[in-house]
Amino acid sequence: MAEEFEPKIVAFLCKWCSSAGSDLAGVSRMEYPPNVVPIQVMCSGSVSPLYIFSAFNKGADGVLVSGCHPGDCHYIKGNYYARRRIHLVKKLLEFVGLEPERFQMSWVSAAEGTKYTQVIKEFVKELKPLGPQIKLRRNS
Amino acid sequence: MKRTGVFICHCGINIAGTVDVKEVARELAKHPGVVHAEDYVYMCSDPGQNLIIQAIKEKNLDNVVVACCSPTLHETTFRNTSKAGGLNIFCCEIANIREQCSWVHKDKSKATQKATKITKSAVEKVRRNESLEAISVPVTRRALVVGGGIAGIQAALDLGNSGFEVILVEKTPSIGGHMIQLSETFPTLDCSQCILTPKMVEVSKHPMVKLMTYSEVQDVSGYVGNFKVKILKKPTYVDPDKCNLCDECTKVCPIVVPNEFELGLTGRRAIYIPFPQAIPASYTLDIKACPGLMPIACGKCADVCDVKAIDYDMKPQIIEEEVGAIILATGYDLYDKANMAEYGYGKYADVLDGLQFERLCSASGPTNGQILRPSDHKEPKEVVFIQCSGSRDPENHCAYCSKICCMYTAKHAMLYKHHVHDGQAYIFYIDIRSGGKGYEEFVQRAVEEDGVLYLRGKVSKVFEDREKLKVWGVDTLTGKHIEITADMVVLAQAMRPAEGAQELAKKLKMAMDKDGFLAEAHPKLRPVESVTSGMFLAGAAQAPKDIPEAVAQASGAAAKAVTILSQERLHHSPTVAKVLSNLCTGCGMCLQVCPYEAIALKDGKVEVNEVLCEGCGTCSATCLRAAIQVRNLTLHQVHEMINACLGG
Amino acid sequence: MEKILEKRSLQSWVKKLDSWTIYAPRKDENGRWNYGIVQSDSVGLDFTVTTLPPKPLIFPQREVFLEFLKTAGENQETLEVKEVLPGEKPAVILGVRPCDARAISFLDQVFSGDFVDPYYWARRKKTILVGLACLTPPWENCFCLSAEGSPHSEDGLDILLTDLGDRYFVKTLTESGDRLVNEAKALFKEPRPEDKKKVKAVHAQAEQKIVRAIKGAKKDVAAKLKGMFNSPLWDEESMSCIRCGICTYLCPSCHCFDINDEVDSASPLRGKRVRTWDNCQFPDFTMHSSGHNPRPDKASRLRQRIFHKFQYFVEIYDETMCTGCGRCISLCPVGIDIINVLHKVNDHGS
Amino acid sequence: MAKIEDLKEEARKLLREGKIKYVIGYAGASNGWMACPIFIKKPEDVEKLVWDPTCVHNLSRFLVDEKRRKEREKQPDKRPVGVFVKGCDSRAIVVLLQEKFIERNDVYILGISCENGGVVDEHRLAGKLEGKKPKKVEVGNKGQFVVTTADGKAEFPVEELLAERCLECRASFPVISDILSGEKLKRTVEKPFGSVEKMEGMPKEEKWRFWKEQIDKCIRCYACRSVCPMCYCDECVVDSINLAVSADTTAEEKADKVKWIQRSAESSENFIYHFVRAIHLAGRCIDCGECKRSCPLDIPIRFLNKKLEKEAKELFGYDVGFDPAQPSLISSFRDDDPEDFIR
Repeated sequence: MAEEFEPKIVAFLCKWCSSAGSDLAGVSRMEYPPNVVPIQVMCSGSVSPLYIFSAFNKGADGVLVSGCHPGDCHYIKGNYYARRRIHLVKKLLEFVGLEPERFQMSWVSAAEGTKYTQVIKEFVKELKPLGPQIKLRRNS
Repeated sequence: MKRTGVFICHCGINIAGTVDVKEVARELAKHPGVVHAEDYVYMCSDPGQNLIIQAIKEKNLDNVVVACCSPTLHETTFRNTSKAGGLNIFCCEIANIREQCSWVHKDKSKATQKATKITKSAVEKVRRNESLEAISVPVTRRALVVGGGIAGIQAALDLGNSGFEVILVEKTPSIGGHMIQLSETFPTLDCSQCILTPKMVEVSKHPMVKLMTYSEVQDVSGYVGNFKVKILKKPTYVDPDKCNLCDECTKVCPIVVPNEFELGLTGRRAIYIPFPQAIPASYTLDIKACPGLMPIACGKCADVCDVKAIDYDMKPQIIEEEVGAIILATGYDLYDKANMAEYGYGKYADVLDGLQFERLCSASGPTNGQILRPSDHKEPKEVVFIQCSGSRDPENHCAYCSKICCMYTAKHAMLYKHHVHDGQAYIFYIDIRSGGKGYEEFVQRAVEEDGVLYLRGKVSKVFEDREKLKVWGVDTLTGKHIEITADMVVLAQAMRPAEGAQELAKKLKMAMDKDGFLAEAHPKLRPVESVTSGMFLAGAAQAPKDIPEAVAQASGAAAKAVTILSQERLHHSPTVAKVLSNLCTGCGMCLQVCPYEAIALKDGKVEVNEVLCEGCGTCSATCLRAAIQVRNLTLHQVHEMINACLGG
Repeated sequence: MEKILEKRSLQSWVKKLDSWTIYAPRKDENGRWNYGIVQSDSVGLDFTVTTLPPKPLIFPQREVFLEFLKTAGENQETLEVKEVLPGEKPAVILGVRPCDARAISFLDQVFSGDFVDPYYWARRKKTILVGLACLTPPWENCFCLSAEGSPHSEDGLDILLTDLGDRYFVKTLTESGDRLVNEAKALFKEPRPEDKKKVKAVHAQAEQKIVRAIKGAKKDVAAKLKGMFNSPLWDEESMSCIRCGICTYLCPSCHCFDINDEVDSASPLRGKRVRTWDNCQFPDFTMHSSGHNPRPDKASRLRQRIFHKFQYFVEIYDETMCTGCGRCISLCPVGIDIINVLHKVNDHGS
Repeated sequence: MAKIEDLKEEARKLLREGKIKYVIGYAGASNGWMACPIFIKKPEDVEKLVWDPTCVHNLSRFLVDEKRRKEREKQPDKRPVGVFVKGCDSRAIVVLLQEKFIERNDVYILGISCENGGVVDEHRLAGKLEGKKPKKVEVGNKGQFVVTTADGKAEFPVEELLAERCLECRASFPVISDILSGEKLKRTVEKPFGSVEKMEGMPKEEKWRFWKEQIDKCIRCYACRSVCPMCYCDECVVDSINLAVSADTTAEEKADKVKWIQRSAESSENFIYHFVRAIHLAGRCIDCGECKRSCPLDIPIRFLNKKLEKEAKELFGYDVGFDPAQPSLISSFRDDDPEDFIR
């Protein structure tokens, strides 16, 4: 039997909210699929579109950007810039026919371990039927 | 290639129970540049830390990755371990394989793979970290407080009492702010002037406080710990050292203009003392009202002054000061009655605002504490108080709640009843917000003891009708139209940021909220700090506040300022933005997104003020040219981390 | 040998060539021609000129030289290196314009000499070029005659076809050419004397139809250039240059390349060594690792293009590295015209 | 109607008085029927200037070169340069001003309104002429396009020959200029993003097939970014960053340069290049269409930029190139920016 497809996901988590929320999920021993490898950044506002394109280029099946809820940014307004920037990137990727499910953004606060778990579970679930992302992957 | 050592912690079975730590070590040993990889049961224990120190020395490691719990727990521990091994603290990175891996997964093989990727990602990062030392700058151990109201006075006193020099700048001729205009204060009904004047005297006599009234901050440059301030000292044309307060000058002055302190309820002369308890106790010649600063034009005041205190040649002065911290306590003004079309645009003499009513109640006020109608000096028998006048009205006025009006309106109605026993007070309200110690009881007292009639609803119109004021409104509880023929109407006008505060904020490059109040650095966790490092907020400049809140915030701001002033040097994280000036074109986009005003344009390129930068990196994601990047989390580092996370 | 092939037999001939991949010009939705793999029933030669010359079919934009894999054992590392030589099926390129074929003969010289480039030659030896003589200039900026070529040049070709209305006059030029004809011997007839006469006539007419020309012989240009390295001409002529790579990437004879390692994975270290085209018009072409760039502006880069083609190449190979195909003139987004530039070179100092 | 004679007179005067360094305009070309850029230093050469619907180039691109030139020179001539601009080109200047790349007095803007016209699309014209070569394209007295070929003159309604971006242009007149010829006609464009909407409507996989085929063609000649006035970076981020080198850069660091994409013109790498360019032009592209026109392989790059222009407008109410004082699209936000895509 063929092994079930396990999507590879890169998640850019802001240090103050989403990474802390992910830590909380750990402390609370919540369980979620191991498909996501997190990269901690200082702020969702620091996530360059280059990171997202590059992740797909290097074979990510999905990319997640997660930051503080509006109004909660440790750096006051970084997540507002992120929201605008990421929205544009998402629209661009969808315009050329990349599956919209592959690129997602979430607000996860430091108290939302449950939400983080939920976001990952749903993300993985949505990616599985799509199969590997080969459209933008190098050497595919 | 740099030599990296990788240390994988079992954390007992916390990690090792789900992650095959030996396998992670084997995989990492194959990673380019990794010359040492080992696992240990508790890396954070003394023996564990010794392993790291030993390996650094024996294997000549350039940097270290510890795969363990979240960096929030032991990053500092292991960075210090690396330091003990002779490495810079940034030569150590943490791979979080517990909270973000072993604790949340069950499948051992998959968790092991993920832990491997996380650890490799940390290796790629640490290899490209720069060795950095904390940024250190000297501190000018003095403070500036802007605004001489209760908040500013309190902040200045707290700072002075902590042993720091303070410059207290007030734009009007006297300190005291709005509090000195009030008659009594809620909920205790103690006399405002009685409790404030001692503080005014204290601050003016304080050896550490330099008081500068009739002065305005013109320009602030520099950064936390090292501000340079330019203060404009406006000429009063009266030498306070010579003036003996004989008051002869005002008697001869031919000019009468509305008295600001009495909110126009009376007049004053062109040369005046704002109020009897003014500090400094001295006269000011109002240049705008005076017919001309020369004997030919008038010169009567100078003629009559025996002590020759009046000096027409006094010039404005720019005084430069250096300070390490700044507290802004610029206060509030009331929303102009002229904006209230529905309440007669402020044109009816007997429609007053709350501060005017305070003056009517005040024993030192224009009526010596008698409540009389400004139009005919008769005692009003029916008074309507309208709450939320200009507040909570996003369509026409201010969207926010001015917070203190419920309380002071109750107080006004109460004071009115105390003065006019046979009068009737009506209060139109939307909601009664009486959160605060003793506040709800106070409102109840107004209703129960003083028979104040509360009417829930909005007033639609106020108009004059045969020397009376007709007030039309709706009682939303009964749904009935209400018409009251009143002798006086008092509007609880919304609180606005003080006039000129926004211009000042712009000069100081301080953020403001959408209503023009000064913005705090974080609404919950940093309520007294401004976004700009080294600048603090106190009082109603930040949002509508009552006296105890303003005082508490002022003390908080002073304590925050002391955290800076109490140090010889300020230390700041060195992981801040760095400009690659060859690539920078000076487009200024980074400057626009920086929340800390840490970036400035100079000669067509940007520069980062490392003390102000918090290293958030929003600039680096905005820059189209990768010309500004955060040290030790560069685009290149993230690129390599992405690659490692994807198994590349 | 010289033969006649009826036009209607062209597809039958191609059908016989099943041991080769057949490339021929195809038209896209915008009316541009480019080479692509074709099936015999869609082969036709009624094209003008292809946007990209046939160069990439022999000297591709990306060529993998070798693959490497470093694996770490318990105590030692092993590095595996595997050379990757082109292994594609032999190919026939149908419908090569004589200018483009001549350019390939330049590449042949460049990639031989002291170092014979195995990658280039692996493809080159397996590629048969079937040319089509131009009877009218395919576009307005052709100048092959003055670039020492001709609309019916045979350089670099294995077969030259000349369109005689309902038939092609087929002239084989190499053994490979002969072989290709022999694959379908029956389709080829002996030419009649009037066919031969007609070929000569149409060839002569074709030469008359070429309007554009570089005045001056290659030796004169080369000599002139020698003294013009510091001339202000380059600055003036490059004013409108936008530093794109069209003139060089689309040139049939430009052949500069770069070699890079493309790393697919860091652990284990795995990747490829790859040759890609490079372009003297790009600012980073000469960028030193110090950040210094000896050709810092577009003037120096335009100068390089002209010098390489009309001076350096002439010195080494006694040929100008330009066959007059006109691509760089027609496709330049800002109308830089190499003929004009060369005329200004010729007029320089006189 | 726009008359170039007025502008020529102005240019001549400015050159004669030495008020400007040179004029960037359009002239007839030697390589075909389209106009080409010309740089005029002498007043007597002003005669060479032309204005017709083949003046496609966005000449503001050359302000970038002028800036580089000045930076290289030890004692640069700091006089302004004159530049002819259409509506779209003028908006490029607005963005350059907005990003402080140039200063207002670096440039003397000679504006020409396209009014109800615009520039011709080569491919559409070729389609109309069925193999005949155009020699000249002019605007007729009724605003129609008059095309001269070897067979004589033929007339076409403007809409039939205009470039698609001209048909979608909402401001066909210069929004900033020192002298303006022609009228500031307000055009009503029914579907300013019609071409993009058509593509948006395609099913996902069809979109992908379309773009894959297009992007596969790319040979990375970089004409798109080279011709673009907004691509003024000295070094593009997708290239290995050489200019970041300083005196303290070690050999190891040099060897360890970030490589966002490989040099190989492969599909995946080409995509990243075009994505990066598109996202970097978001809120900056003024749709002069030069990237599409210059592409030797006819990749419709313009759609990527137009798509983001559409999103900027519809999601964030952002108009490009009208106000040099407004903050850039990505360095600003509104509290109520849409976030329905966020979990």
